[in-house]
Amino acid sequence: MAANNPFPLSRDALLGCYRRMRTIREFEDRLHIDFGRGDIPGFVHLYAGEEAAAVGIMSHLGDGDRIASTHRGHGHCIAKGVDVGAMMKEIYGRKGGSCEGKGGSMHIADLSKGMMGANGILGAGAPLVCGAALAAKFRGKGEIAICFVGDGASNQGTFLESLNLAAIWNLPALFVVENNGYAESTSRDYATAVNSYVDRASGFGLPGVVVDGTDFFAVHEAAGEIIRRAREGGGPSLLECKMVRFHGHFEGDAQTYRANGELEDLRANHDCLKKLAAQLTSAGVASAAELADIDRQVLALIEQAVVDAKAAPLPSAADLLTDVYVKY
Amino acid sequence: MAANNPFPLSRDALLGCYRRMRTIREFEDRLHIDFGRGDIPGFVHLYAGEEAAAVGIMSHLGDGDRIASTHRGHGHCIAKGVDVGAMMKEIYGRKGGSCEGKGGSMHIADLSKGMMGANGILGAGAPLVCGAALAAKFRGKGEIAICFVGDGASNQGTFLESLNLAAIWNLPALFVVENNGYAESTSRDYATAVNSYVDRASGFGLPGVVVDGTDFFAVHEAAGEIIRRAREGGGPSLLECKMVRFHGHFEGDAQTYRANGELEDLRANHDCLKKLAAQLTSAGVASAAELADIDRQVLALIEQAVVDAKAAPLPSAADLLTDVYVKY
Amino acid sequence: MARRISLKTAVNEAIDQAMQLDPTVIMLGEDIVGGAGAPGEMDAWGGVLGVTKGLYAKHGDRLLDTPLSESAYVGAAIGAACCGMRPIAELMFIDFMGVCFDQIFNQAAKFRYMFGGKAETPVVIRCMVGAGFRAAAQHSQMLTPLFTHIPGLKVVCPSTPYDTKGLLMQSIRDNDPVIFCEHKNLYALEGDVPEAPYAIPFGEANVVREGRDVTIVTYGLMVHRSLEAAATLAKEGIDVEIVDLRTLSPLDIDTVLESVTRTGRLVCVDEASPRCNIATDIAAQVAMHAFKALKAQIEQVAPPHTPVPFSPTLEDLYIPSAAQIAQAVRRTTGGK
Amino acid sequence: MARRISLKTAVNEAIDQAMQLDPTVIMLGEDIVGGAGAPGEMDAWGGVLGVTKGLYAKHGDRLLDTPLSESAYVGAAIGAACCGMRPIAELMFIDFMGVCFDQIFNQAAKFRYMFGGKAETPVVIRCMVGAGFRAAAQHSQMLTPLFTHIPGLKVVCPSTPYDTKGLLMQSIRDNDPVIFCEHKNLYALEGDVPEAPYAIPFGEANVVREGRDVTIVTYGLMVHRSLEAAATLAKEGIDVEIVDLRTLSPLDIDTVLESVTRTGRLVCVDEASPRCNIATDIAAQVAMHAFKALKAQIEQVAPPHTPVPFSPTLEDLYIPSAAQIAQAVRRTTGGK
Ligand SMILES: Cc1ncc(C[n+]2csc(CCOP(=O)(O)OP(=O)(O)O)c2C)c(N)n1
Ligand SMILES: Cc1ncc(C[n+]2csc(CCOP(=O)(O)OP(=O)(O)O)c2C)c(N)n1
Ligand SMILES: [Mg+2]
Ligand SMILES: [Mg+2]
Repeated sequence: MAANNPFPLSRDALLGCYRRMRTIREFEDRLHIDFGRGDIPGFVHLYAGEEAAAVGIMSHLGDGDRIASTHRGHGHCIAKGVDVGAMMKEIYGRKGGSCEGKGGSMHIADLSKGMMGANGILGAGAPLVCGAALAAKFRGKGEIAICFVGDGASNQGTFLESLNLAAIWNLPALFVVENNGYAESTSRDYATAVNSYVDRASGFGLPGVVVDGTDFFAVHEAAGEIIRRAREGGGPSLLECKMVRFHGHFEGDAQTYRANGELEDLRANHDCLKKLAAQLTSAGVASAAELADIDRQVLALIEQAVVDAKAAPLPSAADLLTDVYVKY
Repeated sequence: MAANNPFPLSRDALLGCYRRMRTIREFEDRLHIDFGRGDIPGFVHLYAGEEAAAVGIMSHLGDGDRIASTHRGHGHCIAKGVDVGAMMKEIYGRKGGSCEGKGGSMHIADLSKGMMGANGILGAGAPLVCGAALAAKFRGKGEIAICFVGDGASNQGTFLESLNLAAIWNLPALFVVENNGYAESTSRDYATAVNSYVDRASGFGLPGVVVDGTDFFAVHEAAGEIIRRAREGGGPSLLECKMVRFHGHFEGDAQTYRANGELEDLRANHDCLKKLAAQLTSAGVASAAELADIDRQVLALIEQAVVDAKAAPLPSAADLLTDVYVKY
Repeated sequence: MARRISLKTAVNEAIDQAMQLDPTVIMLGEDIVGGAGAPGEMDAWGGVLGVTKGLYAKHGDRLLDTPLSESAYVGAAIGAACCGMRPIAELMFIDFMGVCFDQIFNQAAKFRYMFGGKAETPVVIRCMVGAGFRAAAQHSQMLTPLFTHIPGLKVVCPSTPYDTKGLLMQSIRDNDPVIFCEHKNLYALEGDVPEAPYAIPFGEANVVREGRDVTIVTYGLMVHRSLEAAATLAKEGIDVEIVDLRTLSPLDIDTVLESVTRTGRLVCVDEASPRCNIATDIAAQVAMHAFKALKAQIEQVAPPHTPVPFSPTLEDLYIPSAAQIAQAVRRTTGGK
Repeated sequence: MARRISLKTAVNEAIDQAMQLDPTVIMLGEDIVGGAGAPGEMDAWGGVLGVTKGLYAKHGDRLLDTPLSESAYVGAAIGAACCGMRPIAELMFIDFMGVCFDQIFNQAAKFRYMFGGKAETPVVIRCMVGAGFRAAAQHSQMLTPLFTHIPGLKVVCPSTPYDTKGLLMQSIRDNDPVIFCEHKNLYALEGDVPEAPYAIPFGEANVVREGRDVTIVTYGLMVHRSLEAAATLAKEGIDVEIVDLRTLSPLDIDTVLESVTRTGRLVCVDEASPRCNIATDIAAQVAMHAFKALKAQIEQVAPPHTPVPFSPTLEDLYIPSAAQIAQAVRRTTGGK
C-alpha cells in the first residue's frame, strides 16, 4: 500500500494528520454540546471546519518553531501538539489545565511546544511572532515563527505593521490569514478593501500565496514551500487560507447573518475532514474502517478528557495570587 | 502676458502660490536662525524644501476642506491659510498665538481654516482625517479631507488601518505621503519594505500616484485629479510626493547620516522654489523683478511676525488652567 | 412615564432618543449593526451582546459597522467630532483600549488645550467594563483609573438603568470627550426609567443610602455589593452611607467630603486593580481635605494586584465581595 | 572605582555592560543607532538625545533600528523575550505608549498569569518621561501611574546616575517586564557611579534625607525639587525626611510607613497628573496602614489637571516647584 501512496507524506504521517484533524473536530463539537448544556463558562470560539489549515501547516513544524494564535485557538493548539487533556481542563477552569485554569479558552498556551498563546486581542500575535522570529534568527538554527490571523483581524494596525517589520528585517516569520469569510457577523468583503491578500502582502514587499484552506494537501504544499524558504533565510511570506467556519462566531451566536442553507452547504461540500478522508480512501492509503477506528479512538480520548476535566480539582484561593511575577 | 500663460492657473493664482511657497521658506529659514540663537524653545521641525507639495495640494482646497498635518506642520499651516503672525507667536509661546501659546510648533491648528492640527504623534492624523471625511460625506457638500504623512510614519498601524477604512467607506479622504527619504536619521529604504507607495495603496484597494514633489506643477496636477475624484464621490487615493528636506530632522540635528555633498546638491538642483521661479520667468508669466518684489514683501512680513511675536505678552498663571474642557 | 427596563435597554433607548433629537449623532463600531455585507439578516447582532439591536432599523446608515481597526474608527469618531458631528464610538471591551489609546488620550483629550481652547470634541466612547463574565484577563478589566488620570477626558460609570439613560444622554450632548463605561454584569439589571429623554449632569454623585456611621464611596457594580454589605451591617447596628460617584471625572468630591465629615469614617470600594485606582484617589483626597473629620483609618477594598483569572472559582474570589466590603467597614468602625 | 558621570552616560554604560555580560541582551528602537540605510555615518544618532551613542560600535547588530511602528517592535521585543532573549525596547517618549499599549499591558504584563505561571517575559521598555523640555502636551507626560496600575508590570524611575545604572542593570537581568522611565531633564545630572557592573534590587526605597518632622515621598525629578524645598525648610526649623521610591512597582511601602510612623506627617509629591497618580496611591496606603501615626492631613503636590502646556512660562508653572512643595509641608506641619 505504502508503495502506491501518491501523497508527499508517509502513510503514518497522513494518518497522524487525519487523527489531529479529527481530534480538533471532536474536541470542538464536544465543546459545542457542553457549552450548550451550560457546563463551560466564558467565551468559546470553535475552530471546527478549519482543521486542514492548522494541521496542514503545523505538520511542517517542530517544537522549536513558534506560533501565535488567535481567539479561535483550540485547533492551533492541538495541531501544535498541546495536550488535549490539559486543554480540556483549562476550558473547564481546573487545576492541571494548560494554564492552571487561569487563562481559559482564549489564552491556552504551551511554550514548551512553541505555542505562544491563543490571544483575546485581535492582531496581537503578529508583533510577538516578529519577536519569536527575531530570536530564531539570532539563534541561527533555522527555526521559524508563524502568526495566525483572521480575515477580520488582518485589518488591525499591529498586524499590518508587523508585515513591514518582518519584511525589512527579513525575518523567518510567516503570516497565515485564515479567511473564513466573516469577522463575527461582518462579511470579509465589507470590511477589507482588497480582494486578494496577496495584493496586501505585495504592498509590504512580501510574497503571498492563496490556497483552498479546506484542502489539506493544498495547504500542506503551499505551507511547505514558504516554510522551507523562511528556514533557509529567504524571509517572510503571507499565506491566505480560504476556509469555512462550521459553528457561530462564538457559542451562542444565532448566525442569522448567514444565507439560507449556507451552513448546510458548507458542511456538505466544504468539510476538510470529509475531503481528506475521501482522498485517503480513494487513493487506497487507508480504508474507511481504519479511519473509523481512528475516529473511535479520538472520541474516546475526548470523552476521557471531559471526564478528567470534570473530575479535576478547582483552583483555590492561594492560586489567585501566584504567577503574576517571577519575583515581586 | 496672461494670454501667453501656459499654466493651468491664472497669473494671480500663480503668484499667490509662489508667495505662499516663499512665505514658508522664509518662515522656516528664519526659525532656523532664531532657534540657533536660542530664541525658540522646544522641538522645531522645518518644512523648507518641501513647499511645492503643501502649496501644490492646498491650492485646490477651501476652508471647508480639512487637513491633518504632522510634526513638520508649518508648511501645511501656511499653505492652508493659517495666519503667519499667529503662528510665529505660537512658536514663541505667546498670547495671541494660534493656540495661545499652549501648543507650540508641534500643535499649531486653526479649525476655522480647516487645519486640524500639526501632530506630535506619527500617523495620528490618518484616523482623524477619516472622521473629517466621514463628516464631509454626511454633510454632502463635496468637501474633502487630506492626511499628510511622512515616509517614516507611513509604517504606523494607525495610518495603515485608515487606508482600509477610507477605502471600504469610500470616503472623500486623501493620503499624501511626503517622502523626503528620511525618518529622523533612518533612510526610507531601510524602514519601508516596498519601493512604491502605489503598491502599498493597492494593497488597500486605493489608487495611488507618485509625483516629483519638488515640481509645483506636477503636484498641482496630480492632486487636482484625485481631489476632483474624491469630491465627486470617487473615493480615496494616495499621493506620494518625492521630496527633499533642507534642514535637519529637527533643529540641532548634525545630519552626519547624509552623504557628503548631499545637502548642497539638494539645494542646488532640487529646490522647488527655484524651479517654480524659473518656470514662471521663462514662460514669461512673471519677471524676476516681480518675484524679487514678492520675496521682499515676504521677508518684511516674516520680520514683522518675529517683532510682533517677541513683543506679544506671555501667558499668565490663569491661562494654565483654562481650555482643558468646554465645561467641567 | 417610568417603566421598568434593563440597563441594556436604557443604553439602547438613550442612543435612540439622542439620534432622534440630533441629526449629527452617529455611531461607529464593530458589529453594532451586524451582518454588513453578509447574505443573511441585516441588523443581525446589534453589538456583541445585542445592546444596539434595532437601532439600524430606525436610523439606518447613521450606524456604521467598522472593520477591526479600533485606532482608525475611534480616531474617525474623534475626527468627525471636530468637524460638527456628535459621534458615538463603541470600543466593545474597554480592554481593547491598548490598540487605540493614542487617539483617545493624546488626540481627543488634548485638542482643546493644545489648540488654545479653539477645539470642541464632542465624542462618546462606549465600552464594556468589569469582571464576572468568565472572560479572563483581556476581556474583564475595569481600567477606569487609566482614563480618569488623563486631563481632558470625562469618565462615566453608571450603576442603574436610570442613571445609565440620563448619563448617556448627557454624554452625547456634552461638548467634551466622554468615556462611557457599561458594566457587562449590570446589563440585565432592571429599574424604573422615564420614557421621555432626560440628562443627568456630570459631577453629581448620588447618595444611594444614607447612614450615620461610615461612608462607602464607590461606583458601578460595586454600588450593589456595597448595598448588600450595608444590609448585613445594619443588622449589626452599623449604619452605612453609600455614595455612588456616577462620574469619575469630573468628580463630585464635595458630596464625598460632606459625607465623611458627618460619618468620620471612609471605605473606598473599587473593582479596578488596586494601585493608583479610584479608591486610592478618593482616599487621598479625603486624607488631604477632611483629615480632621476622620476617626479611623481609611479602608480601601479592591481586587488583588493580579490580572483577572478565568476560572469561575478564582474570578469570584477576585471580585470584591459584599463580605469583604463589610469586613473593611468593621475594621474602620472597630466593629461599630 | 566610582567616577562622576551623567545620568545619560549611566544609561549607556548599563546597557553596554549588560550586553557584554549576557549575549541574549539585544536592543530595538527608532534611531537608537541612527543612519540605517543612509549614505553617511552609521551610528549617526544613538537615539534622539544621543543616549545610546557608541553602543553600535561595540555590539553591532545586537542593536536594531526600527521602522516607526511601535506596536510591531515593542511587541517583537516582548515576543523575543518569551523565546530566550532579553530585549530592551526603546519607546523614545513614554507619551507614545498609546500606539503600542496593548502589547505592554495585555500581552507582556499578563502572559505569566494567563499562562498559569509558565511564561517568563524578561523585557525592558525604556522611555523618556517628564516635562520641562518645552516639548508640549504629547512629549512631556509622566504617565507612570498608568503602568503602575497594571498588575504584571514593574515600573522604575530613578533620580540619580548611581540609581540609574544599578536599576537599569537590574531591569535587564530581571525576569519580569519592566518599564524603565528616564527623566529627560535629569540626563545631564552628574553623580558618582562605580565602573564595575552592579544591580540595585527592586522594591527598596532610598531615604535620601533623614528628618524628624515630616516625610516627603516622591521619585524622579521631584526628588531634587523636594531636596531644595527641604533646604529652605531647614532654615525655618522644619526637618524633612525624603523617601525616593526608585521603583513604583514593586513599591517599598514599608520604608514609607516606617518613616511616617516616626514623623507623623506626609507630603506626597508627583510630577504625574493629579488624579489616580502615585501621590494618591501612597497617600491612600498610608491613610489605611498608618493612620494612627498621622498628626495632620496628608498633603499631595502634583501638577494641575491639565495637559502639559508648551509656553515655557506656563510649563514652569505647571511643574511642581520647590516652593509649592515647601508650602505643602508648611500646611501639614502648621508652619512647624
Ligand atoms: C482588538 C480587538 N478588537 C475586537 C475584538 C472582538 N473580536 C473578537 S473575535 C472578532 C472577530 C474576528 O474575526 P476574524 O479575525 O475574521 O477571525 P474569526 O473569528 O473569523 O476566526 C472580534 C471583532 C478583539 N477581541 N480584539
Ligand atoms: C508614534 C511616534 N513615534 C515616534 C515619534 C518620534 N518621531 C518624530 S518625527 C519622527 C520621524 C518622522 O519621519 P517621517 O514620517 O518620514 O517624517 P519627516 O520627519 O521626514 O517629515 C520620529 C521617529 C513620534 N513623534 N511619534
Ligand atoms: Mg474570520
Ligand atoms: Mg521623512
